[in-house]
Amino acid sequence: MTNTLAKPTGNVSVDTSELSSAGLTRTRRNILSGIGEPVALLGALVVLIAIFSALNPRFATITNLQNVLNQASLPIIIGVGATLVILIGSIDLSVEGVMAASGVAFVLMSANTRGGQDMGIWAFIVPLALGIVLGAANGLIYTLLKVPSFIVTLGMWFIGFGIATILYGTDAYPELTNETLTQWAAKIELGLPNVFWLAAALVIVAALVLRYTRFGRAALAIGNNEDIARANGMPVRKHKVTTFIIAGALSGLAGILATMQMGGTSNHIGEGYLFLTLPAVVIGGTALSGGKGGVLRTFLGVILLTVLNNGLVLAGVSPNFQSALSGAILVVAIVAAAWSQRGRLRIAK
Amino acid sequence: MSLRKTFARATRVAGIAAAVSLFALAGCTSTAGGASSSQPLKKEDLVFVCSVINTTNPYFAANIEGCQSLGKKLGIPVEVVDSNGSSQTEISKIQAILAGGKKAVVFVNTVASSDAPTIVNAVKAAGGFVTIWWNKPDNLDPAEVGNNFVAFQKHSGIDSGKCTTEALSKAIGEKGGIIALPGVQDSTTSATRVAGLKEALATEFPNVELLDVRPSNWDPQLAYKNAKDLIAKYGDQIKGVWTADDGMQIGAMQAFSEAGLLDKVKFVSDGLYPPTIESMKKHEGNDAIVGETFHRGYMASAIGLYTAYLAAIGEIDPSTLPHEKRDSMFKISCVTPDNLDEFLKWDNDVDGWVDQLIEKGPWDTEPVPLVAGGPEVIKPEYK
Amino acid sequence: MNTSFAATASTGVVGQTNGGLLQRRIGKLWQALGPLVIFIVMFGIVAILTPTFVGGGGVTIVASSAAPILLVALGQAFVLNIGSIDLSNAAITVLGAILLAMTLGPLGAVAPLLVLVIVTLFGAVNGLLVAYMQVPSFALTLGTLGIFQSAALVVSGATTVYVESNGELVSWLYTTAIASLPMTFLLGVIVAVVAWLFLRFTRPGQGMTAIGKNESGAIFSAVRNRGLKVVAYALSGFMAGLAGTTIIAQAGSASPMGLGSDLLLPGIAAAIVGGTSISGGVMNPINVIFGALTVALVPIATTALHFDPSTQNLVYGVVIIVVVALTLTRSRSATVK
Amino acid sequence: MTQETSQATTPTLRLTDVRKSFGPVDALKGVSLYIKKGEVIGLIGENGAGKSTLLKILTGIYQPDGGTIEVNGRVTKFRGPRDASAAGIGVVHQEQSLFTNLTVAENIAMNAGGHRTGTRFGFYDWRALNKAASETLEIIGSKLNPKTRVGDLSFVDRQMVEIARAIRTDTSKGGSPLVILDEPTSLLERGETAVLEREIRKLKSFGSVIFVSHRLDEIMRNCDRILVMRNGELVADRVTESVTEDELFKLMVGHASHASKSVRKPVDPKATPILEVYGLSRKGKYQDVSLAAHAGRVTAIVGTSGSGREEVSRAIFGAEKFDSGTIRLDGSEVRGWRIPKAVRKGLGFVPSERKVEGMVGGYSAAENIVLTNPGKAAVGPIVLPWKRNKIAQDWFTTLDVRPNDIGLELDRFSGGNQQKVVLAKWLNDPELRVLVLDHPLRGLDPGAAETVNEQIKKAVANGAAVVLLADTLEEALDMGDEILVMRDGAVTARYDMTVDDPSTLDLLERMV
Repeated sequence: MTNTLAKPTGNVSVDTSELSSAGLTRTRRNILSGIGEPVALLGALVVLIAIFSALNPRFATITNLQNVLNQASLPIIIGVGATLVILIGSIDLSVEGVMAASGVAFVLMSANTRGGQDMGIWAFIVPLALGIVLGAANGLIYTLLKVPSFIVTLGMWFIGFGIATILYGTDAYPELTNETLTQWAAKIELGLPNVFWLAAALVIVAALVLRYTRFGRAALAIGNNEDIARANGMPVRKHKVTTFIIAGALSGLAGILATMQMGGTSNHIGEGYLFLTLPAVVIGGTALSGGKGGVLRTFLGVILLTVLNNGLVLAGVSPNFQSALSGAILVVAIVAAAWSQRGRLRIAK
Repeated sequence: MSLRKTFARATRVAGIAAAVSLFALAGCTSTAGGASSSQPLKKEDLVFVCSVINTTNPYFAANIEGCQSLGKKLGIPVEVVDSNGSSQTEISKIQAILAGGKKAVVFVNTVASSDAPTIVNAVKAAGGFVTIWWNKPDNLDPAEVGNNFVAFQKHSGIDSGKCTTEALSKAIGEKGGIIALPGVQDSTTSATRVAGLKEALATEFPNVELLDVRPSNWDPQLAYKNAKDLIAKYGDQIKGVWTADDGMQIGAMQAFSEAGLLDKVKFVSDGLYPPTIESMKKHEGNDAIVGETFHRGYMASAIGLYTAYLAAIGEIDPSTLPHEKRDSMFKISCVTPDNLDEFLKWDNDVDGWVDQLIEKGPWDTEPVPLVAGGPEVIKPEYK
Repeated sequence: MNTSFAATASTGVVGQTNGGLLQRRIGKLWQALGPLVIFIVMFGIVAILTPTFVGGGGVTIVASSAAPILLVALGQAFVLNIGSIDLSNAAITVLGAILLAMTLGPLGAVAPLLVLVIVTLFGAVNGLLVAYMQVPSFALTLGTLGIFQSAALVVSGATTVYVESNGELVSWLYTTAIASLPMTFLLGVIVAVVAWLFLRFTRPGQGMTAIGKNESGAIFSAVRNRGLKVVAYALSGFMAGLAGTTIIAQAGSASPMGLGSDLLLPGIAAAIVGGTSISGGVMNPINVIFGALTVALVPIATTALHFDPSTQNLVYGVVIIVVVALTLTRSRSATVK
Repeated sequence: MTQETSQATTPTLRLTDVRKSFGPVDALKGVSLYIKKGEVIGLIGENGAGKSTLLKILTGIYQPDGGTIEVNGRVTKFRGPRDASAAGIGVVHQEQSLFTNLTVAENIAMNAGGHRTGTRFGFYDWRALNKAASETLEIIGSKLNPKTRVGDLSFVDRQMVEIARAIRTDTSKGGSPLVILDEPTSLLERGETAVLEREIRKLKSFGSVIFVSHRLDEIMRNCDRILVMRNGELVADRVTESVTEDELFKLMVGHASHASKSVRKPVDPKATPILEVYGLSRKGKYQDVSLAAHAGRVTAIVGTSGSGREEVSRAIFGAEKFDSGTIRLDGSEVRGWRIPKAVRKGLGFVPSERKVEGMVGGYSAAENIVLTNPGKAAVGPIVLPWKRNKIAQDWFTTLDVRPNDIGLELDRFSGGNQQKVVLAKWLNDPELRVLVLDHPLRGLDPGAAETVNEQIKKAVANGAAVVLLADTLEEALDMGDEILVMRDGAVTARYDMTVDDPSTLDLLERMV
């Protein structure tokens, strides 16, 4: 009662190359789906630009482009650090606290209206070092005490904010007196603001690091599977601490730049940046579970959100609805991104 | 095995034990506060509480300065409460001090209007005396609460809005476009100032057009961003910028400065913060700042605390005071670059001004005497 | 003899010998009691250093401050327990409080029920999107957070909304106390106890924890993962609504940026200080009570102990990290995210 | 006896009296062994015999409490995985340990001990990296593209990458690598195993291999010498030709195998099958698959990993959707077929990925057993812990689960005991009608496999229908009352075992 439905090929041994080529065809498809998200993101950006341009002709002007890029720069810089941290499967919520601490340190060490000494280059070095120290504290507490990064960095947010409050003291609001400093960020060079060039340079460096260095590849590896990384003898702890240090330094840099942009500072300088940057990272397609994504995506994500906010103002949308619209677009974006991957067994946390 | 079982059982009952012990803990403590007393309190038993929204904003920093100056003068310790922008933190920290035993004389710059009833009730329960500044629900009447809620005090927001709008409109030749950057959307302080702005425009300057209103949450950075976007949107249509406080003005001016427009646009705002004074003195941006209001954080807190203090030591009996001394509006002055200097003399002599306050009483001290009774009502058309 | 050895070794618990076993039991005991012990120690320190604080109603103050944090934290813990997060729950609290303030006058006793139904639905919508669209909850609830914030602004007309009448229908929760614990807090305790029973002794409760421990495994065990996710989010919305009710009980008014708007981070912190695992599958509602009390105690304690206000943020940050480091469940896996 | 002959050349690796204990438990009680270049050593033993402890010492994860490790005649200490890797010891793990989001070349380079072709000062030279990877892959005869993302590879290709990585550790020094294959075949299909076995023969030409497996036939086929471990000791060191499978089994377990041949039952032509599948198709996975599962019979499906049989089995359980075709239960078509509904109708499923899909590891064994079918442990939605514990304890006794601690988290049990609990989860349903088993014996030691097999047979005897995706063809032939062969998503043959008597070669011919 043997019911042979197809003729056997008679080839008993399996050819490896056959299996490999099967692997390759799948590769091609996955490469396409891999760039699918950024393409969709660019598409969404184009659509938004088209809509906003139609609503207000002033939207698509060089001045507004410079404006948007200027506004996007700080979230991009913070986003680079955030992306690196998220790639290893952790999260850094301390951004605003670190920004506050380094911002206040920066203004007090520069020529400012409170008087005091202009420390020159140290006014940059010390706040950056402060960012590095707080970042290192994040990384060390996280890796040595095994406290989830969510909580460590949440605590560090308050600690950074507390340091800023103590440094700030009770004297008057300090303003930078050096015009070169206060005008540097928004100054247009080669058609775009300085701070954007800086942000873009950091993105490119970070993208290259992720592509071409052992450090960058290790970030992806750890994010993919930390246990395997550890079993392979990779210095996981060192890597994580380094990543948090970089994120801390970038937050510190953002604190300095925000202070320069405002011409002065208080401990509230970082407010709002975290919840601007995290959605951008997510919309960019970097997975919060780690191991997937990149800084170029974050760059696109930040630009998309900045264009959105700018466009809503230019289109005259009531401020009451602005957060709802941003929120709704975030929801639609992530639903759209996840739509094709839905399945009975898919896990999304 | 039995060890394991013991532990397992211990683990299981732990949750219940935890809950029970909490009740036990609570049971050993007495209940909160004594009844409110009408007996005058002794000075040595008092503590001044100075509650501010945060400690670094120039206005709140000045609040603290006023509290401390008065405390020093009267020899009463001062506890500063930093609400950190959070209503819950504000309330629980004030309550923590109230629980400390000493009778509290409280000045509160409330985070939100809705905090006031809770704070007032807590102070009352602890037998302290409180003055609220700036924000309270309209229907919370000090006279109804009793002597422990000594007074609600503020400066008129509508007057402030009118003051600055007049200066701005005149500076731009009574025609052209202006933009407005209010504070947090649900703040009455901001809303009344915006109402003043709208009323002045409607009644006095029909040719000045309010191009856009973008709430900027008292945040210099957000004001900076909104200003940048509005510059992109309206370009040189913008002749003037109205902000609800000087913090946001700093952000807005930075944005216009970066766009190279500082010389061509006029600014007005409320508060006359130190950086604003600097700007005006330096004639920054071709005298970009054309109008400000004068009122001071140290004056507000000292007046508030002193009023509550007088009630605490029995010097005044709140229940016999006229309405405007329970629900009060103090004078707000309009400042222009021309009359700036005459308003600055007290800033370097806070102690001297406090001397004057103690000498003349809370309602008659220049330059912020009591001018009217509350509540301040926004006409619906200017909402 | 040989077989008995094989039995021990074949447990797969290599290194988990009798000594290790004892350690594990102690670990479990600490996991069960740690948050309570830490709170009592901290409260004890405050009580010893400032005896007047306890006499002056310190317990009431801490408990009433902890009440809304506790309710929000319990909801958050349910969501964390299934391995997700709800960043929108504090926004739901505020929206719920505003709706209650608006409806309490006209509708009376129906209003709290109606509002609770509405906010539960809001939570359920979060859950439906997370479960059926299969999107990461962190991003999704960040989006709905914005939507709820806008809704609060629009509904309230961007101003403070006061309870016109019938305020006494909820205000008793704040004003009455048993053993100096206000009813708002006791409400949270009751919810916690019910939640504890639900998680320990019902199939849906166990299913939720199973999802948090291993969702794939739960799916193949016929646990209705999507439905339970919706339930967890709905519970988060419901408890956010209860928190909103306590706010109305306390203040009689609500505004978009007022009381309750800053509950998100304290809520998460309280859940985690209370031993809830941020990666899911570990939750003890009873301990969340002490988590909330601890989180509420820190700013009060720093004030009562006369810390300089400028140092209080620093202290808060340090305490949160230290307390979590002490109470953390480290047994499950070496990978900490 | 072999010990003496070995003294002539320096062995690649020699362990002398290596001991390791965890608290009072001696996991290794003084193990001495040696491995020469060109040797393939089989290492067998039940779970818990000390194999994994030994392997972890060899790969530097554990440090021994006593004894010495010599590599090429020099006494060496491994402080961590890097040291072992630098000494030329590479390991191919039972559960693959590759980074799925990185490329083949990177994965091969990632573990490269002291030397790092392709990176300079931490910078990647992608060209050099890919070239080095290609060279390494060539040694093992694989034509994989080094730029491919590992996540896109088939299972056997990933295994190749693992092997490449393992030998990559020492090619530059000209030394001979020692590759440890830790149950590499347990997840492979028959055809793929052939590929791997060819690999092992290749490895012999330039290095040595320790081959760990539960499948005695494989061990016999591939190894020159076989080491047997029991209770932390090396109980036998035999040249392959001198032993039989039965002897090895006895050495391992301590008693002889008493597995019985199953008795085939002819199908009653009048009976309606419990479960029928008609023309089931899913684009790109399988087409037009039909089968019928009868009460008291085992339907085994054989095929390679791309054959679509996994997908079919998951569709039957409602875990995956299908494009067309019907599933019928007791003759009537089912709609909205999802896991909860399938389970309600009396289906059970033992997935191959036990730790991920089969169980909730963080839950206690007892909670796992009643998670799906609580039986008396629940009244409606209310769980009764004392009844749960009784049910769990009964199953523990029936299945001889060790340790006998129903409160212990399931992920702390060994694989075999975990599988017993997974099975108990389904057997706890008194209404169980169809049991779908995807590689139920994967990774189990012979003792546990026996228990599991007995329970499956018992369920069948009690009237359940079983759909079995067996590990080996032998297992399928042993267990199946009916055998379906699948290739490329289609059924290529059916055998009714009461009538037909196909050989493994017959099956293999229709599989590939």
